[in-house]
Amino acid sequence: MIDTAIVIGIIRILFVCIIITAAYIISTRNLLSVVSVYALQSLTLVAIAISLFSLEGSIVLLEIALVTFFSKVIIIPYFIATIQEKIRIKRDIEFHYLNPTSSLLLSMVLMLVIYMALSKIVPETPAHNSLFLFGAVLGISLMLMGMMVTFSRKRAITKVLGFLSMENGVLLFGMFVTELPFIIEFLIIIDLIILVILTAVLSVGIDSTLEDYHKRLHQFHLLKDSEEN
Amino acid sequence: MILISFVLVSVVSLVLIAVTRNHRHMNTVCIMQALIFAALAVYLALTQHVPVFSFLVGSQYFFIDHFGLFEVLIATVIFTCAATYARGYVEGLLESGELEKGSLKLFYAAWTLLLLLIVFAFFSDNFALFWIFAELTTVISAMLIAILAARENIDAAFKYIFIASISMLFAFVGFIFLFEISRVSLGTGTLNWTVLMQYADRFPTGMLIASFVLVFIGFAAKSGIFPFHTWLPEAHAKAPSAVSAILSGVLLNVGIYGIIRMYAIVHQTIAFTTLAPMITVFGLLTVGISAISMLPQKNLKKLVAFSSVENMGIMLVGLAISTPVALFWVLFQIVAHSLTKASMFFSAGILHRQYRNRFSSDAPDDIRDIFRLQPFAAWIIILSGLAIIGMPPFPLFFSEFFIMLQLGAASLWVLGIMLLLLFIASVGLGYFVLTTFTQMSEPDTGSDIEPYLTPASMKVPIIFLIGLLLIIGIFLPSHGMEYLNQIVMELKF
Amino acid sequence: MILILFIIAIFVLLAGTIFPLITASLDRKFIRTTSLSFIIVSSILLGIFSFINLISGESVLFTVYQPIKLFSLSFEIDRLSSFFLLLTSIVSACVAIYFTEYIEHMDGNSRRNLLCSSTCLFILAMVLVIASANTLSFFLFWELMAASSFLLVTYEYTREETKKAGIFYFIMTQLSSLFVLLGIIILFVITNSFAFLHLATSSVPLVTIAFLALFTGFSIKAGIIPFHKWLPYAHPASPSPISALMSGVMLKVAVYGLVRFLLDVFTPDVSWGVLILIAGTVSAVLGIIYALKEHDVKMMLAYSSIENIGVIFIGIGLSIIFTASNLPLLATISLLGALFHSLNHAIFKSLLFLTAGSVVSATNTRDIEHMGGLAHRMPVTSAFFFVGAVSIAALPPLNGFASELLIFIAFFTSVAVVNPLFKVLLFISIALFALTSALSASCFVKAFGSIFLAMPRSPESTDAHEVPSAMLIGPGILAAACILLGVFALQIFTVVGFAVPLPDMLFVSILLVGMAVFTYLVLYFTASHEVRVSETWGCGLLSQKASAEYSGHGFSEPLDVIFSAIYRTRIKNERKFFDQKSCLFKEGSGEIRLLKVFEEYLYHPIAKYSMKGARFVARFQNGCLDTYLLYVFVAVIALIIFLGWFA
Amino acid sequence: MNLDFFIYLVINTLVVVTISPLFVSLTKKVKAKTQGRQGPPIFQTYFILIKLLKKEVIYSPNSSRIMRVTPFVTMAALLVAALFVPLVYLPEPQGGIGNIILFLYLIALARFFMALAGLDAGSSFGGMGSSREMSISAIIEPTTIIVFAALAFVFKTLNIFDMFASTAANGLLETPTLILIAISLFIIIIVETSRIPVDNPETHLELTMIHEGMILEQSGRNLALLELSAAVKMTILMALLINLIVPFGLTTTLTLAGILIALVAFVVKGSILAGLIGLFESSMAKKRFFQLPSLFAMAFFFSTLIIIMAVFS
Repeated sequence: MIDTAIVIGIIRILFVCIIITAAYIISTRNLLSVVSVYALQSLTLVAIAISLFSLEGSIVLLEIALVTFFSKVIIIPYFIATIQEKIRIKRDIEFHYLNPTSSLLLSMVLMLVIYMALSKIVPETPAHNSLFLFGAVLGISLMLMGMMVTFSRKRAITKVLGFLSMENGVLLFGMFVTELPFIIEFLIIIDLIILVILTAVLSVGIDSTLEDYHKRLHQFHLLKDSEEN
Repeated sequence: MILISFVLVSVVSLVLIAVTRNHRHMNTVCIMQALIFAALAVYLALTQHVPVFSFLVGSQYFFIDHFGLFEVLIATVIFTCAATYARGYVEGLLESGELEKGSLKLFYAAWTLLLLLIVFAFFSDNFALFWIFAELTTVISAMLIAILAARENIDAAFKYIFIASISMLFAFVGFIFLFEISRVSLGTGTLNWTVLMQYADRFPTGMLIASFVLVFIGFAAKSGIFPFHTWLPEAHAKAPSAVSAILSGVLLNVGIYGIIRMYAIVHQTIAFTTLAPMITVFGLLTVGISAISMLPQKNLKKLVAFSSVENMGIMLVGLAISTPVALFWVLFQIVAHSLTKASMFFSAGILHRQYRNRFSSDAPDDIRDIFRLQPFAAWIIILSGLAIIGMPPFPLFFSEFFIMLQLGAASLWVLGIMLLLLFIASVGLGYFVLTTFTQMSEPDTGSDIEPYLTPASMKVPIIFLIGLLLIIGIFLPSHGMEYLNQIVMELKF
Repeated sequence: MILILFIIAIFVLLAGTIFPLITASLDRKFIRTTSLSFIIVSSILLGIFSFINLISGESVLFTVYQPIKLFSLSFEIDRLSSFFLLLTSIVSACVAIYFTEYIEHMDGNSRRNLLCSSTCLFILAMVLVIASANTLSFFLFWELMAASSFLLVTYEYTREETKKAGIFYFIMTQLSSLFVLLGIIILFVITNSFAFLHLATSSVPLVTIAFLALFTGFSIKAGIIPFHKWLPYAHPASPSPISALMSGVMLKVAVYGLVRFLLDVFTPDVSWGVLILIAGTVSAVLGIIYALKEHDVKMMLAYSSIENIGVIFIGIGLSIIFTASNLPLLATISLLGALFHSLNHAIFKSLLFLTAGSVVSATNTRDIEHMGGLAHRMPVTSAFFFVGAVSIAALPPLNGFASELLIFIAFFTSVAVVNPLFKVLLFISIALFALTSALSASCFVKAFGSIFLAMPRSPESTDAHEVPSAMLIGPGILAAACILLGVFALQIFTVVGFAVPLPDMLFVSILLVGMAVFTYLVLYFTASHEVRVSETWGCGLLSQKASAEYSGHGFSEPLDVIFSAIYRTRIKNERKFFDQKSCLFKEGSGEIRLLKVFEEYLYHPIAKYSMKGARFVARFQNGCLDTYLLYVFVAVIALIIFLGWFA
Repeated sequence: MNLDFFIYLVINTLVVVTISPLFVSLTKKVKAKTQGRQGPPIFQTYFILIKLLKKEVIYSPNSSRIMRVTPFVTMAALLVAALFVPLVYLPEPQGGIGNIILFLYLIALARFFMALAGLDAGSSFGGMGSSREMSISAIIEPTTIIVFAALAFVFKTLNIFDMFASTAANGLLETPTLILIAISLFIIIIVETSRIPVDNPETHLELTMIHEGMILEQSGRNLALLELSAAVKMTILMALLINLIVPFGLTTTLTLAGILIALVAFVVKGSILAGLIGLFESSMAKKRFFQLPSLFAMAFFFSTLIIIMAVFS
């Protein structure tokens, strides 16, 4: 096996990667690149899961890595990219409440706050060592950063990406705090896919005009029906 | 076995809906499904010795206890009524072109599925499972809201999904915490409510508080607690009325159900002394914001929606009192609120058909000559309005009264504020009814509005609900009371 | 055994409630008559029951059912309850008799069935409030009473003024319930029971809060100033028989509540008595002063109800002060005075409302300036109204005087109170009380004079006719009751078993009649019998015009001027100019109107600011998803900080 | 009703009816004298009454039964009120006769009817009279009640009979407070009997009249009754004052001599008081109507002061 210290080092690097991707999602105006960065973020998560597996040896982590790879790195980004093509929106330049700079600053502050809160709550758990605590803090921070995206961006499609990024945060948190049974993780992913599809369809309605939407709705009809059943 | 029969019935219903093209047939299927569900629930309640464990997936995932069955009973009753109501209502939507013919199948399929999901949510023993079902109900009900395909509806559905799902993610984090807690305390991690309840007193308080707070965020959003309630007035106002009734009468219960379950665990430890004030604050703010927002409200369905928020706040405050009696009446309030709210939304739907203002559900209701055009709906709204502000002999009177009584023993200040807020809420409702229902059109222009002929299928459920309310309120059936007591015992209050 | 009467009466009322609902769509007279005759039957039964109970003084207790441990629906009828039940039954029987005919002249077709039904329900609720044996049943039926009376007030919902009245009434009723509820809950917290348990102490702040809450609640319902504003709106808006019921009985139910709680639950502190006394005095004086200014007959009666409730409260307040000062005899006298005045007010006020209703339906106006001369056209009604007016003006030998006399006697003897500070208070109070009763005489001279005397001042009132006999029987019974209760006041008290220092009004009445007969006889034998009918002298005018008569406004003008400090007016000038420097006058308007002090300085500002606040809060819901998410975000962060703090 | 009381009833009624016109004339006479006029003969009021009895009664076509019953009711009420104030003979009180509040309200009853009668004919003068009469009576009421309450307090009884019995037993002033109360009572007499400065009984000028305006439409025997009842009212109020302050002569035993002495004593005392009233009236100017409240306020203040002094000392 690989040396623990090296793995921990790798994980730390991956943490930095995640923060960078999250920051990019918050601040960029280019929609297409947001999707790819999201895919990158998910990929980082996969990498973290594999690294953790090498550290702990729990098979669940490997399964999670696999499912995450297929769903979040391939299917969902692909789907959103298609939707983006349909509604022909390339950029999302309007910001609400927070501009990129202040959201970055705010997320720094939040990370501190979360660190302080979590370090008070978690000491009783085995995840006491700094790596795990940091992972948990990062997970929740990622959630909040994703949330910032959801309310500071105008376009519905960007909001969806913010939401997805939040979900990544939950996954991260879950991986570092405890080991959930695989079945639960799997169900969550399923849920996520349905949710993304629906919100994406709806965001077509919001981001395009209504007439367009009616037309598009008919195109998606079959697709949606099959999801239900 | 029972659960499988639930699934079977739903699958059959879905197939039937997929096969037929006729609206009436689809509707009949839905009514039948709800009726069979109700029959099954009643059968369970009467014959089985609840709590029932271990079937379908083993004891881990599903179970049936008094609380779950209680919620399922409410849900099936509301669904039966709503499905019956939808027969006439959806017909009207189709005629006026608000609902496209093509979406009909989707509508009923989603409807069928929603009922199944809700039943499963209430029967899940595992919190994660419950979380997933709750999430799915959000998705499906959002579809039911968006089905009218008007921009506002999509907007409302979108808000609903976003706020609920984002908050539910926090709830999930809370469950991860809970899992970790159980793993630390019991050796093996579990999210099974029954197990957690059994060993709850061993749990470390700090983590438990964290876990509860996060879970609370999620289910607060689901049940419309301030400040996560914002989606609710819009979604409820814009959904088709049959759906609004379900949203308000059943789906809000999912949220409050989760909170109560979680609180029952917390209640076993010292942690609840920290959490009760927090919940009280949220409850008060919820009641306050909704009650005050009701005052200048000019849109009936929005008003009714705000009143739902208010009722959720009352339940929360009742829960925070943490006494068995208070919990008992919170449960009572859940039934009473569901039935009352459903009948209100049904009648609001009749008015909506009469004074079609489809493109401006934000605009003030242009209700005129209501007693000439829709005396039935008007009276029902007045009656259920009286019911919702807690007038005897309607059951909400008793629940609110006893919750206030318990509150008085806990804190006089909170009681004072609560009473004031309840007063404001009732004034809001009364003011609306008095100002809009007394509007008359000018003598020569009023005559060209034709009264909307309400089909019997829309009236029957309303009469049924009001009758049920009166029966509950006047007789306070002792079996029901006993049943609620069982729940309280099960929740170990 | 006797209880069966009560139970039958309740079921008859219930039948009266349900029967017209079943046949709601049929617009038939017999439905309404049946429903109303149910009221009459049950009132008679109740009347017999409560009369026997009142005389025997036994208390009847029975529980109907007990669905849950804490709550039992039980009734206890002791003397106090029987007294108020008697009051209710007398008034409702007469009102129902009157209503059978009145309702046929109303608009609303089959909606009138509903009116009958809610009237039954209203009476039922009031009866049950009075009979309730615990605070929870009390509150339950209190709410039922509120709801049913609300339906009655808003019956003519299409009229603009009814809408306003409805809103006022709704809000004030809810507020009243709120306070009563608060009081009941606090009592429960103290005693852990819903029964009317006696509390030995009054020094605990919680008890005082409970009292204050209950007092406020009952005051609102009874129309004590400054919570009175719903009364002058609700009474004119509702049909006259309903006003009679509300003013006659419902206000008394509030009085009953107050008395019940004061007697059975609290050990009143002397300061409570002072509070009640002051509230009563202020209401009495201001009520009648406002009544003087009114020229809407029903509004005037409503204000006069405020005055009379004030008088009742004065009696209650005195009783508490005396109890606390250890003067039990005086306390009994003043409490009896208050209770007797409740009964009397119930009778003469409903009499006045019913006859006013006849007048209004005959002339189609409520403005007394448009009436006049009705004494010739409606002789029987005018006679009944006259009896009511004499009663309410507290003139001997009618009943209004008897009860006010009791309170006066209590007052006059009250100087025995030890505390000098209270003495001063009592003196001020007695002076104002005297002013009140003198002003009410003036007010009803004006009312009777403007409505019935001199010449008609509008074509409607010229063409007015006497009302049908059913509309005379009801008031007739009440008028008889006014006379009997006044003349036999002392005897009645003796029968019931109270020795009160009342003069023997029977003797005085005999003397009065005797003197009148004596005078008549003397004149018959000494004076000329010539009688001539000739035009009123009008400074040389050949024929008299109605417009030259002294109007109601004119009549109260001197008092208006004297009390001008209370009748604040507002002068409004609006001017428009052609140019900006206000030189060239374009047009303008000016008006002087009566300032409704409480409405404009208390009610409207509260309403305005709460609406403003509500709109501000409602902006919270701005329809933008981003904002909503921001709320969630902020809440989450707040909760995380909370976690860091507490966990 | 025992015999004593019945005899009292007869005596008192007869005395009050026969004597009261005399006092009215006396006042007028005194006023005339002080104004340097001759004045009417002392029995002028009797002549007027007799003359009126002989005349026909005229009713307005607008007037109702109120107009017709008012003179009788007024007279009856005042005669019963007169029973409350023993003039010459003081028996045991019976059946609440003598209650000071009832006394006040019997007077109010008479006034109520008169005011209605004033409105009945539809003449604007009658209406004005009624309006002013009722207004004045309303605002003097607090003073009256305070004074009566003070009496009740001083004598520890509500019954005028008992008060008289108490003063008659002492023969002289019972307490010095009484003299202060007497001043207030005097003011009440002035107001209640419609005298200057409140009202001017001499004129029929519409701007000044109050009481007279009210009975302007009355004629014949009805007018006679009303005039007589006004005189009776004045007499009983005077008697109240007299028998409280200078009760000597008032007999408590039923003997012819005692009654005769009492009668003479009363006539003398009454004449003096009537003269005093006349003098008072002559020394005053009629006040403007809307200045009356301030006058009454002074009276009220004065009475309250007295009472506070009496009660607290």
